[in-house]
Amino acid sequence: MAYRGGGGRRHGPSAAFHPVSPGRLFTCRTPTHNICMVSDFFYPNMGGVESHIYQLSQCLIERGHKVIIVTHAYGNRKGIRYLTKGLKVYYLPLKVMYNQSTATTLFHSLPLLRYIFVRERVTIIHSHSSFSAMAHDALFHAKTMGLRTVFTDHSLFGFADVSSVLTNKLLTVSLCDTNHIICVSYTSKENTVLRAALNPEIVSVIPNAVDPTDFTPDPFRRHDSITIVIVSRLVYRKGTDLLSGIIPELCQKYQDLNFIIGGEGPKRIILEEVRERYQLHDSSKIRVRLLGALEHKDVRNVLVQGHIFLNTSLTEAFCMAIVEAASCGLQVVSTRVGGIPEVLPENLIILCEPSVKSLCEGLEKAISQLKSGVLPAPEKIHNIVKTFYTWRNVAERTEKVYNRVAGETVLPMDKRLERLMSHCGPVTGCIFALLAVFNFLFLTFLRWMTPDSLIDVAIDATGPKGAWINQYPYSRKRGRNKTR
Amino acid sequence: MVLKAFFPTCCASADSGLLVGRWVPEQNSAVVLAVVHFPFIPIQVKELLAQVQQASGVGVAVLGTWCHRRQEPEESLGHFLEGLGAIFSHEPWLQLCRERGSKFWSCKATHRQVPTSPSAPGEDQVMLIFYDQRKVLLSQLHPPTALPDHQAGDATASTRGLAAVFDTVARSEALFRSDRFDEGLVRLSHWQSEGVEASILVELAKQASGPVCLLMAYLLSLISAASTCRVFKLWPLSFICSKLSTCEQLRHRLEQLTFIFSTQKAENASQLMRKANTLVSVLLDVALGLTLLSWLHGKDRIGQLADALVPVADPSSASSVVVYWAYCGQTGLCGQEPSQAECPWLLRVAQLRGRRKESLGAGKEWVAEELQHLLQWLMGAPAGLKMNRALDQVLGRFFLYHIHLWISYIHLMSPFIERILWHMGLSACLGLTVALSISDIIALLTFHIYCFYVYGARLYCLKICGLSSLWRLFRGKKWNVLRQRVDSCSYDLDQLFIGTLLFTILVFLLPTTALYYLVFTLLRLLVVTVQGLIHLLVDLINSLPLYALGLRLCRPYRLSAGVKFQVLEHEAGRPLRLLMQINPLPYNRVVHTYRLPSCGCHPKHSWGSLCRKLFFGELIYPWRQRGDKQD
Amino acid sequence: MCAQPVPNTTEIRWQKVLYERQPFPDNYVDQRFLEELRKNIHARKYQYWAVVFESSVVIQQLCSVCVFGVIWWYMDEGLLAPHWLLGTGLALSLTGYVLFDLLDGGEGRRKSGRTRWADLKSALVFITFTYGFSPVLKTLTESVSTDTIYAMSVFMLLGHLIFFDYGANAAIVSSTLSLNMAIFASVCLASRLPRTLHAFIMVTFAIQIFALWPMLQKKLKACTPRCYVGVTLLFAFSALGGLLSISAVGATLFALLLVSISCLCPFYLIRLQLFKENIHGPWDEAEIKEDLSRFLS
Amino acid sequence: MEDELSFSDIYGGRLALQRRYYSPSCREFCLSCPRLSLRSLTAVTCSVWLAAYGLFTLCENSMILSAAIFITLIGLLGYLHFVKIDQETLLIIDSLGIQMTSSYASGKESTTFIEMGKVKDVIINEAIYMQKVIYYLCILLNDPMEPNGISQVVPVFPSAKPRLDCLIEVYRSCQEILAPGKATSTSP
Repeated sequence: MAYRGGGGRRHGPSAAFHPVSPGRLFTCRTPTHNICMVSDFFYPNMGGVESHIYQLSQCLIERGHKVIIVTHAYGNRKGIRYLTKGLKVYYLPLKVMYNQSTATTLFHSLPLLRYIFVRERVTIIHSHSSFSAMAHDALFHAKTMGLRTVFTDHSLFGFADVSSVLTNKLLTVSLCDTNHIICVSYTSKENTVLRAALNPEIVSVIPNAVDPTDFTPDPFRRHDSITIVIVSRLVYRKGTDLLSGIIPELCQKYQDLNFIIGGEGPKRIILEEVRERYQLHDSSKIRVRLLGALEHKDVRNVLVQGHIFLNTSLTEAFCMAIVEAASCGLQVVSTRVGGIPEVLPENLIILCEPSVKSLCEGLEKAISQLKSGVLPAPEKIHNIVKTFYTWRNVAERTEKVYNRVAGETVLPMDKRLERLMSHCGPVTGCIFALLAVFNFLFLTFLRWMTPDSLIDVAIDATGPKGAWINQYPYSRKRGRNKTR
Repeated sequence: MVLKAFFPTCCASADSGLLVGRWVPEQNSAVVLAVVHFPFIPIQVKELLAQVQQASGVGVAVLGTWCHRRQEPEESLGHFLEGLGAIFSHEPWLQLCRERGSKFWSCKATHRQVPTSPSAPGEDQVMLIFYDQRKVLLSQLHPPTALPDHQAGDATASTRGLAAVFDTVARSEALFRSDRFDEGLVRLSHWQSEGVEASILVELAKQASGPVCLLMAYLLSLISAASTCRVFKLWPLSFICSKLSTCEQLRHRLEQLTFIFSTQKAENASQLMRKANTLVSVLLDVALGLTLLSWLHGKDRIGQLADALVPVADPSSASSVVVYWAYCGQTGLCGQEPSQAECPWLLRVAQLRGRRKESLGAGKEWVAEELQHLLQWLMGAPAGLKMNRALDQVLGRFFLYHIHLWISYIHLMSPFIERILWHMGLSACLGLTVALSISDIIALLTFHIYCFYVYGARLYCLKICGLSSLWRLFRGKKWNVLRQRVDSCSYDLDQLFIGTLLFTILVFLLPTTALYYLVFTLLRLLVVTVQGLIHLLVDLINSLPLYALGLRLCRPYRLSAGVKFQVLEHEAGRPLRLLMQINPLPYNRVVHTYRLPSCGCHPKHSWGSLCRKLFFGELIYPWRQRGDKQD
Repeated sequence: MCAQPVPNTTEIRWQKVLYERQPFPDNYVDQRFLEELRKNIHARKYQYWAVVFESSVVIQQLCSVCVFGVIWWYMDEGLLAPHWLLGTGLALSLTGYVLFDLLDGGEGRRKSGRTRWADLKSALVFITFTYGFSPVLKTLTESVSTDTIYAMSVFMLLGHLIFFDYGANAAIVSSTLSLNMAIFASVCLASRLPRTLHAFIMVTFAIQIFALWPMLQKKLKACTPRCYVGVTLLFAFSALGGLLSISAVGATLFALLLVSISCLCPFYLIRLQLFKENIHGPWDEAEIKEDLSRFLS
Repeated sequence: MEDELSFSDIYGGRLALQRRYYSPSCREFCLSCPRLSLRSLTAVTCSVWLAAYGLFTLCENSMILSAAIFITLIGLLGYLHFVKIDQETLLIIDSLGIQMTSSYASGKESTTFIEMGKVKDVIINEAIYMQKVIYYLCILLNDPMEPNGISQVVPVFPSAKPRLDCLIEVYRSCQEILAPGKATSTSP
């Protein structure tokens, strides 16, 4: 049902943010690659990783590369779909185990992935998010098949408790022979290097980006009362408990202060209790509004309703929310955790310690600045922030990584086994070396069962010989065949 | 776009003449219905067509000419046919022509006023499609299109595609009425021009059916009136009737008959089909029932059946049980000195009795006795299971007492059972299904098993619930009713102590009850399965659309899933010739479409939920009556 | 743009920000890399004797399990008259009850607001239920083989020792579970005893030693640590003596176990502190210091 | 006019594609896979019978042998009659419809005819099939409710799964017939 491209229609507007003109110009300059993005997290699921993959792929397509995305089936959205600009998405029918991450046996996904890699003539596998089992599987299989691998880590991890120790071990195994790793911030790079015991030379830092055209300030904003906006999932890691402490403090102090809280999550009940206890939603004027889950396209409209953006996360690799808020011209108050200090310059953000007291002080400072009107105008902030992070820049830097990786060589089997055993400790190393051997045998069996010559080479929708032409979706195939 | 000419195969050998048919503009196809032969007077042809048109509501017109050259072609005829186009003006004007010898026909369609289609100068491509008029007329498309109403305009609007062709042919019977023996002024040739197809029997049946229906309907109304009188509305009767499957069957049979003999005509084909199906299934049912009846009332099979059905009811076993039970009673239920001593004794008695019976040679099965043996076995250490002896004894005696009660009940019933069976046998003349609902009798005869099952299930259920909650207490948790989840909770010391004590006791007593429950559940399931099978059989007989299946078997074209085309061999330059055949409906779809509604007892829950219920000891009634399915 | 590294990187200092393009490649590693790495921030220093003192709780629990086992063995052999055990048990628990109030001048009771009537009631509940159920307990497991019972009770007692609340806040600690397991084990063992009375008394004794005794211990440890140590030693030696009267080997093994737990394990704990190395940095998930429940209460 | 090409299916087996052009408005594509080979038949039969004989030697019961024979016969019949499809035919008649016929090895034929009014388009589509990602030809039926919606997708050549090159051949000549047909049929 490829032509149904519902995804394409839904995310079309957010993708068509600049003219398609420069696409082919780059192709002559740099070599083009066939890139396969693998992750468990993709649309229709919503989040930072998803939008990162989507936007990055769009920009890479624009730069003349061939990009496909492999993820697992969401509900009845199985099979193959085409999104905007012929971005091809494989929704593989794999079992989902724990919050949208597939179960991994390290083998069961090999036949399909191998088939896809072969038929799409993929040269570079780019996996995302260390939480996604599918991404690690893909890395493992790709190394077995001798393809080049890139991994992007979107998250931070502690070293304290048992679970993180285990996950770090697995990460070590899966990254020890990966060609290149991309992190979204320097803190995240340090973290990843420590967790996976990597050589920092092969870890690049490429920040996320936001689409500045989606997050523009509202020219006519009312100034009667100050509004603080919070947009995040209401979970512990996002510091919702701190929020539940901040709200009553400030609401008692300033009578003309309102809160708008967008997002859903298990901790929502706490906020509701706070609201009950301090009567912050009397019929006359609702001072604390809980909006519930937000669509990505609504976020801007929520942001521009406020003057100050508050981020209470307890850990963040690269906080996209504050960039979006700043791009909408809000004064950002945030906790000083993870990579947040690197994201915005001091004049745009007020950093506090993750405690109610410090955050309240930061907010009061922001409020006083706002009242005294020393804050720069939203449009000014927007124009500054707009230059910081753009997807095109991200795509260029990622392309550099690809070029570098394409130059490298993939470890042959024996070297790989040696590296595993030398690098991942005696026990784990041996176990995974054995698994790698099994994987290799399985692959040879598959090659014997269906040799590569039997696999139809797919018709590129994107890339140098891309056959995608923007007709109405039904006549896609005919258009394709005319072009051949 | 290609012009399609649907041509009836029966007219292929007709003499030259005019093509009469309907022109379907929206898919530019011409449906030829008949051929008008020479000589004719154009006025009369037009009259005839006008009659047909206002009779059938189909836009019948003269589509063109048909010339069949038997002897060497003469130009005069050709020119004449050319000329006819001027008289009967039609757009486009078809000219079919069949040479002698060659199978390939020539056909061309000419437009009078060329400027309408500047692209094609008068001619355009023609495709000949042959169809069997009779089959197309009789066949019935599935899924049925919008039901044809008799205004030509929106009839054509409602039916689209090939359905339009079928519709046209079906509705223009008026054209086919006239055969060549009635001295009409116009000679046509079509599928029954050789004589109208009809049969004496069918006509007679049609004549006879009216009064019969009236009579039967009157009788049935009487019966139903009687059945609805207030006496049956009283509580116990109505309750019993709702539970007994015989009553269900009778009610259903009554509905069927009333439906068959309802005096108003069936308005559409599906209802007619349904009537026919019901009639056939009732007939078959009654026939089967009568055969069963004749077989039963042959040489005293009733008696044998009765003996086979009645569980053992002879004084010896009963008395022995009574003695045994009395013994148990006077040893008292206090729990020590269990009945190890007398078990062998009773077993021996049983064996003796069994041997005696075999010598008597009545091949009966001793349900009650087998149950007793089972209980004896359970009261020992069955399969080396670790059971709590005291509880074991108590349960065992309890059930033994029940068997005793049961046997006395059978004593009371045994003289009547044969007569009951005899009357049941009589009921077979109402049909096999009614007779087959002996599942009532089975239910009556295995009432004790049901009781055992219920006791066992209740006990077991109690244990399981207690254990689950106590296990939570054991772990220091509790079930939060408001949040529907398990919370941790701090108990007092004495609560903990008592809870754990009870928990231990229940844990060690669980195997005993579980075993009893298991055994009796298995028995119950056996009975339920038998009943279920009988129900299935009845359901099958009731709901199988026999008439439709017969039609599909003998007249495949009557029920058509669509059409299929076959390309006849053709040579370049000549129009393409296709043969349109009826694609018969596959059997599974026939059954699916025409299934009769039956008082089916449908399995209430899936296997998974059934197993779950069994595990948690909830009562199961896998066969639910039609009544509570509706509400 | 992040072009190739330009030669004059020396004067342009690399700074750890993402928002401005720096003339370094993306995989550039500065010498300030990992400078915020901290180690062993929360490492604690232990005093040897303090650890030994804390370990006495474990000793206590081990000893009480051992004592319970010994007593059961005596009763099973018939060497110990149930009445005698009942008498001593009652006497001991009464003294313990009195002590329990005397130790802190009864303000613990005032805090908990638990009346003596409640105590009496729960005591009555214990007695009556145990006595009422004792015939059932007696016949409960007679068809189950003895080895099964032994295995089950050993397993349960181990569980009791594992889940017991030694004062450490770990996830698996659950005093309820440990107490229940102990009671389960005692019921199992009691059902093996020759007479109904034996079973009754065994279960009551289990209550005393597994439920009441630890409460008294806690109070002792809180109020008078010195005499708590004394009590622990006394208890340990009595347990050893009892075990010695049954089997010398068991006694020696048990003594070794006690010594290793009370002396060796603390020693190793302190030694291994030196090798401790846990990493902290800006990536750690910040934990919320102050309690936020005050906003919700 | 008629011609025959040879292709392979996704498993590498051979397929023969016959194209018959009856007239500019009517074409037929007939995709026939090799018939049941004697070797495999004998192999299966021998294995079943050997197993049966092994059982027979274990427990002397001649029922097993006869049962084995019956099983093989019934199995073979069932296979030929319900499973093995020898030939699949796609007949396209302009302005009339598309007809798909699949003929089993036993000679049984099952035909479905789709009127041109229902057909929206014929496209090549990709699907995940078992552990493969394959191309297949399919017919889109437009649903009467809303104009450019699709009520159903009917796959063509479901049993013999040809590879892309074969599909493209068929697809091209289908479009040659359909493209003008669509233009006029959509006009009213």
